[in-house]
Amino acid sequence: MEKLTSPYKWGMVIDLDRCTGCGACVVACQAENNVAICDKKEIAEGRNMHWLRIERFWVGEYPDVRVRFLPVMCQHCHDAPCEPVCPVYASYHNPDGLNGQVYNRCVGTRYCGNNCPYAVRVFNFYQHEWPKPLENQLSPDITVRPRGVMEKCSFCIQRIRRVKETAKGEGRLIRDGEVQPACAQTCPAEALTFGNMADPESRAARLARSPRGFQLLEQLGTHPSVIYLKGGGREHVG
Amino acid sequence: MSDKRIPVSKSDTLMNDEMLSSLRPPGLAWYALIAFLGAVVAWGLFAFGYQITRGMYVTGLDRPVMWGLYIVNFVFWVGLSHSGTMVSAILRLSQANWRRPILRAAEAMTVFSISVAGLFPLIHLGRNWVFFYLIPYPNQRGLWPNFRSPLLWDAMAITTYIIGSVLFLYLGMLPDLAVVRDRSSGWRHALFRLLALGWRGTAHEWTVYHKASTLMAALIIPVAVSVHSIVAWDFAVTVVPGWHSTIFPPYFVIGAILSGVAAVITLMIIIRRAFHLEEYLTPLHFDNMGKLLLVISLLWSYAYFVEVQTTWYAHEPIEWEVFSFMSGRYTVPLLVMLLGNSLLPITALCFKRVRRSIGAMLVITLLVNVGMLIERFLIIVPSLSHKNMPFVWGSYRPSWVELSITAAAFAGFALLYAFFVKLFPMVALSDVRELEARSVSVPLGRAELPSIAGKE
Amino acid sequence: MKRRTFLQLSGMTAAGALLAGCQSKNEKLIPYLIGPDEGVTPGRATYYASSCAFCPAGCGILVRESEGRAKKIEGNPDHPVNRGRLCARGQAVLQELYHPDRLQQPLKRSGARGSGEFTRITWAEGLGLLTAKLKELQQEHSTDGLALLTPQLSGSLATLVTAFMRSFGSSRHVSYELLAPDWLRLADRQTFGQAGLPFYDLAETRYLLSFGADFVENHLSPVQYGNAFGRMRQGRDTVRGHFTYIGGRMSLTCASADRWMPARPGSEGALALGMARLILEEKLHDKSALAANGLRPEELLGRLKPYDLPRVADMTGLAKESIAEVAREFAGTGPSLALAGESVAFQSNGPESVRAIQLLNMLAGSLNRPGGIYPAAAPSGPDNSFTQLMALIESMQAGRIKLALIKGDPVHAIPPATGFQQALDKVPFCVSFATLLDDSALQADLILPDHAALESWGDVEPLAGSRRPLYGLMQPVVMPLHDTRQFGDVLLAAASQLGGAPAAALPQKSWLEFLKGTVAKRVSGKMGEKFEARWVDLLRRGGQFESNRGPDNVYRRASASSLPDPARPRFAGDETQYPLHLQVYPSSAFTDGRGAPFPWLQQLPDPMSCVVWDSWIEINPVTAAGLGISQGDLVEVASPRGSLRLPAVIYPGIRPDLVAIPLGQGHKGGGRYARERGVNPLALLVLVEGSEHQPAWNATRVRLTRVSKSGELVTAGHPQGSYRSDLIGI
Amino acid sequence: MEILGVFADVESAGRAVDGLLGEGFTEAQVTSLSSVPYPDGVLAKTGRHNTWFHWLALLGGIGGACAGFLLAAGTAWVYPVQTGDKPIIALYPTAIVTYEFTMLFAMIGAIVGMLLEMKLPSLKKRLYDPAIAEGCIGISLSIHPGGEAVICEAGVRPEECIGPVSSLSAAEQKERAEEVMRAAGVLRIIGEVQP
Amino acid sequence: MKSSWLIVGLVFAAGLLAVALLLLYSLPLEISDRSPVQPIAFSHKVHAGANGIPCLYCHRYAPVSSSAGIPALADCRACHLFISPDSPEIRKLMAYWDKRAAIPWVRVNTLPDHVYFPHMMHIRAKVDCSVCHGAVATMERIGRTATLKMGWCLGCHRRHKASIDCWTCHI
Repeated sequence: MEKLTSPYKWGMVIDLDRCTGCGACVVACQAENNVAICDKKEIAEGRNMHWLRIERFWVGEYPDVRVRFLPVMCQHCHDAPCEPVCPVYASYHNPDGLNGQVYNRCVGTRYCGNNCPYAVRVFNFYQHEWPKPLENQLSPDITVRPRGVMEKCSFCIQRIRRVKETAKGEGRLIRDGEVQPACAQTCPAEALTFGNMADPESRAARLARSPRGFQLLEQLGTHPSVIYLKGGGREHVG
Repeated sequence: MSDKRIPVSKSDTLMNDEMLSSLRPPGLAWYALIAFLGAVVAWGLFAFGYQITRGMYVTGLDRPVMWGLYIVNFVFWVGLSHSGTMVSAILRLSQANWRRPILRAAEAMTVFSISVAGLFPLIHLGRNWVFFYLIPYPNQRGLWPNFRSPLLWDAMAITTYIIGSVLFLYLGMLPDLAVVRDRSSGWRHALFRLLALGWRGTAHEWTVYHKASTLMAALIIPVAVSVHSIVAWDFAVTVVPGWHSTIFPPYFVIGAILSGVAAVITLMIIIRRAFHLEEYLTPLHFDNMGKLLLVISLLWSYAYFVEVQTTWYAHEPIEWEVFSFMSGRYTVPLLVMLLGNSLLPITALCFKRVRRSIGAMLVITLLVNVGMLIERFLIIVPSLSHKNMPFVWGSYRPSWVELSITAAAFAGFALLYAFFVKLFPMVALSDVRELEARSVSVPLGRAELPSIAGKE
Repeated sequence: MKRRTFLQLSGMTAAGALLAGCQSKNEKLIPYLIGPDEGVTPGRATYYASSCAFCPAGCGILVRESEGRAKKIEGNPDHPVNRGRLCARGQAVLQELYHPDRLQQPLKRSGARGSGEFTRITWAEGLGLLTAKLKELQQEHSTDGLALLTPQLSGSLATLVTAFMRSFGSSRHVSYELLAPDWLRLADRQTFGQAGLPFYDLAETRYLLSFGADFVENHLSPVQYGNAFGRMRQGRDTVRGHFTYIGGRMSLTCASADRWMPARPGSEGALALGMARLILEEKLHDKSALAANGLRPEELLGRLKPYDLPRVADMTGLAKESIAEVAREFAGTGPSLALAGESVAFQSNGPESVRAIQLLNMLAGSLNRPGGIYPAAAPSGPDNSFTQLMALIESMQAGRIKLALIKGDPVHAIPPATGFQQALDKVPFCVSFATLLDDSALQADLILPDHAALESWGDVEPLAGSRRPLYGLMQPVVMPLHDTRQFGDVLLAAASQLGGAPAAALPQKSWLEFLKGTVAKRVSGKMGEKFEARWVDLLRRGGQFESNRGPDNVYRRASASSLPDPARPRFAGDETQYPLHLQVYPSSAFTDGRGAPFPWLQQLPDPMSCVVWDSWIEINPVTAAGLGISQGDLVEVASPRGSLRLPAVIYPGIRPDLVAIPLGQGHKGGGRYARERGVNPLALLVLVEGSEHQPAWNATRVRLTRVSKSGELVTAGHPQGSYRSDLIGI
Repeated sequence: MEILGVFADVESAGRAVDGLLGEGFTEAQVTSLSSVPYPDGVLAKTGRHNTWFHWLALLGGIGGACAGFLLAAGTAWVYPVQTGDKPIIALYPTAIVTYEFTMLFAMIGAIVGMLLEMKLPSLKKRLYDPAIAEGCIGISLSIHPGGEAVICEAGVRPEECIGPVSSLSAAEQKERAEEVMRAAGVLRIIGEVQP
Repeated sequence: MKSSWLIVGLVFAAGLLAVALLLLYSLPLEISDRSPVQPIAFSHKVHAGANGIPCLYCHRYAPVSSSAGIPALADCRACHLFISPDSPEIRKLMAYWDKRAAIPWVRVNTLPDHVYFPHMMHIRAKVDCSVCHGAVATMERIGRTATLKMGWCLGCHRRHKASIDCWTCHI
């Protein structure tokens, strides 16, 4: 039995006090990961393919009304409910603490999609196509998923792989901040911080220790790798 | 109490003739039925082909409702498959003699419904063409399936159950096959000679046969229980609100038996009518089956009550959200389910007259199965559409493809049954004749043949 | 440049096969004709620095390129405006390049105007046609019959256009944009005597008071201010900046506020003055700052007499206590900062209100201090392009314009109330330089398609993004996909074909040469060997970001500046007949509509309404209930100018007497993703001119009626679930 | 050598058995053929109340348990893939798969064992009459002339499985048996098919 | 029943089962041409074998990139302007150059979809090219020698203690 350890435990900290809900991360993710373009009909059917969504909640009534934004991507749970239910190991746990999805292997039972409490797994109901020459925008670093498979946020595994390869070539570990998923990279308000949680000195790990930190659906015991920092919210009404 | 209407006075040949009447050359009605069912199945196959070539978007599934009618069907058909085991094995072990005329019908139903059930997970796959990834066998990918997944347990359990129930059916049929062999000619004779394996009915064969039947009955009951428990675990082991419930395995087993028993009664009524077996399937049988149904319906009601009650009391927000959503959006189906599975059987089956009324039993048992189909739908869909993240709640409505395939499943089941009826002895004639033989006390020189029929 | 050759002949199949398919056929391996440059490795991405020209904010970008194709746009970490960050729109510009409906070669109209029937022509023909028309004007000695309509330009292109128009002899270059910050320049000129734009030091402020300034989505430099907002909130160890938002509609920016004060539309200026009065009364103002600006508190207080708290509360519809509380907090929590935004400016009293808000900054001593407001190193621009536009429209109506050159999409983005669309019909010959067959190109007689941004050379001066002057460079990152030419090249070619004064004024052979010339001037060098090295360096870095010239510019109140007086706003439409105010606001994805052709942006759920691929109208739940409207219903909005049908969104964050429709949809052209989608609310607007002839686009009143149940509204979020954050405990 | 007498009812068959036993044939030589089971001893006594096939079922179960465990635990161990913080060899899933395989193999073992014990399927052509299916009773007698090697069950003395009449010749035994059967009211007697 | 028929039947059934199992074992099928005819009869035997040109001379991106790269047409031409410029195959090459058309080489070593194979990591790990590509120096026409099936890759990764994390190759 091979050892399944790694010096990395990737994690992300999302500061809801910084998040303005602008949606830059959503497009960044879509651009980086060849996420399919879904037309109106498809979204009306509930088959949006976005790997990262910004949830918007209304709280209260006018004029004492407030909005809460919550960017939700795959939480890369350490005790991921999606993983053990996959009959073919298409959903599995990577030694770096990531929740992996292997498209070749996926047969499309969609069990993982059901058992994901965060509903971040999207299923390719359609064979998506990019009208020429739009297919040129597709990144060669990551595959285009065929219909019938599940897909989801991978913390931009292709970026992690590239940096890992570089670091390995130079015989060192990945430096803090050297790799960032597309969403964290683009976030105008710098609400998203990505880093190695196994390194207590990484920026993400330091932020994760904030007293404002909480995890989504903590009570389910999924131990997500994504730590949210509570937003300030409106204290006053005028 | 021996029922006087059991045809004690009939000759064995006459009984054989009557009980094997289904094997007579089919009439026009049978061909018409086959044509109709075949057409429905063909339509379903077309729908499935359409789904394979187009993609899963032709279904009504979406995020978050990623399981829909196919899995509803799967659970429903697995439930039906409990009929044979229940009627045949449990009643065999408890020596309830009234089981004898119906056990073949029930066992065959088990085999066909579990086979139909087994197809649904495959139909449901997003990439059906790589279904072989699910099979544990040595391959050049160097990767095996994940036995930690309940779906693999399902695959194992259903394989076991299909093989087990086929063996059980075959075992029960072995002496009858010999009888049919002796009465048939042509290709049927060749077929039955092959299947009967040279059975002669020697005293030694009978002794071993009886012991084997008892052993198989004892073995298949835990398998049946495990099958539906595992199906329940598909849901119970998840973190989906409304699914993650410890009552699910027993609740599912009870539900399965409920639908299975009801289906057997429905089938009894149909077979009785179609092959004029009024003398073998008497109101006594319906009375007994009715009592069984009553008990199981009570158990089901208990389990359902427990499930809702505990959720209501604990009032875990998201769990309760699912139940309130269910009762809000699905009021009519919910009421039909409660009526069909609980209220109607419990009230009506208390009365002997109802239990012995074939028409009333037909209505009740059909309603039970409609209720069970709804129950499976209400377990699967509302929970998924109201999962933990309220922002992405969704809804589900089956598409024509899913409905077509469901219809084809029913038609396919009926088609298999129609062929089975024409090919194999539909009534377990050895068992019935054994009872017949035993109901007469025969004084012999060396021993007294005991009349065990009187024990009932 | 050798890289270009390689780009042309590229195309090796990617390492991991892209699309799943049958494996029965062997793929082809297409080698390069000529190997790529040193430093470019097939299979590894290359990054090119450039600038984003989608909006005037001018963020620096890095374009990732693999196998000769642009793959992704990211922020340039070295660029001081966006610091490596980028908004959704900037990233979607990639889809302009690869848009399936891009114009691929010059087109000449063959059907009726607007029919979309064109025939393909060559560039020689197209240019010939353009110069023939220009020559006609010259021969008729009516060179003023040439009109050029562009968005607000900066950098070398502005120089080129000006030079071209001047040398040709036309004064009719109008660069009108609905959302251009003319009003802010005007206010700056009136208050401080300099028509610049402000730079807000949002990151360092402790109390932010935004009067309808939606800096997160659209105001001036959204990425910069979004970033600064993040730092204001959590970038400092001990201080968390407070944010109060004033405005009738809860915008995306407002959603992040700590306090929302839904003031009545048009009353924001009065509110600012009311606060000013309270601050002065309670002597909370910064005395030295006031003195430095030549203001005496007593005198000021006297002039502000009419804005007593009860009256202001009555005007704004807000509670007296909260107004007072915010005023005290604003004055007491330094540094504090008050911003004025479009929704305030687009009222009939807009310019006055904006100045009233500037007064608050003066009182709090926020001028020229960290966490306050500085003059920005912004490109110069008109402070009332609207009057120029109206003058042009008048000339067009009068038939004085013979030839109109159109860059941008004014047909879609100029409110029909100006009469622009009808006036354009009177122009005998229109030339469009669109990349897509947009609404304006549909009206054109000749289309000379421009390069996509990622194929273009250019320079960009960020709008109000920095205190120090800086500029970004745009460079082509891929070879042009189609037979298109850059606008600058077309102008230069036309000038050279015309000969005479234009050719003399614009001797450059190409737009690149022109650009290099202006850049060379800016880096105070000459063209030559040394400059080439500098030029390559600038291209590599994406522009010139450091300046040895310090920000010496400061704000000081001009002595001639009068005190603002935001009188009662005027509205178009009778209150009884049209009971609701209409706010038309730039969509966070499409701004004024230029983002609509890009499917990524169409698919991006609107942050506030969660609507995708559509337009909608936001209605307060109480108002909606009163009118029997529920979420997704089709409603008819009628203004004195016209009516539109669109789906309703029940929006808790809006005043009951206000409805709002986002801009951006309702295109007649613009490619498959934008065409015939949603509505353009500009059609509803009545032209109300405010003070200083600024247009008041938010001064229209409307009436709502429910039409049917099926508005075909698609939202990313579940309508009920969007109210159930209690279930996940956030 | 074997002969088969076909009787119309149980009574006559019983009489025939009594007669045959009285003639000196042993219980082991006589067996009944019927399409309806009669309790052991009513017609012929098999004398074998202990069947062994269920041991095969047990063996199958044990084998199945091993197979199931190997499949579930072994394959996971050979290619360890971490899923959801569950151990590579997880107790409950392994138990479930082991259980299913146990039951499957036990059931197969039971059926195979049963057939083996019944010596079915038999490829040899054996004495039989289709009338048995219609309720007739067949009484089969195996005739062992003196000196023929007889294989008896283990622990059974040859005298117990071959009656005293074995000293007579085969033809004589057959004649006596046919006589007894005819006396009991046999319908017809079928002799062994000569090869 | 004739027992010979039974035996024939059993053998047939067993054969069928064996074929089915074999098919199941090798699924999904990969039926592309293992040694396709190339547009120009380029001989690795001559280049790599007889002339001993190292692999990385032409496939120069292998140590630095995921794709090894095939030489640009200009590179081929540069040598063959002087070396046997008159042979018929070289004429074909020059004809491509004159047309400025790329040579449509046919891919031989194809990986299944969704497989990421970084050449540089393997070169870095000192895996010899021939491990996957076979004895190219002896091949007149290039042909696939390794199965390139997952089990085969895994075996090598296991032997060399390389990562067997799924995401190493499937991203």
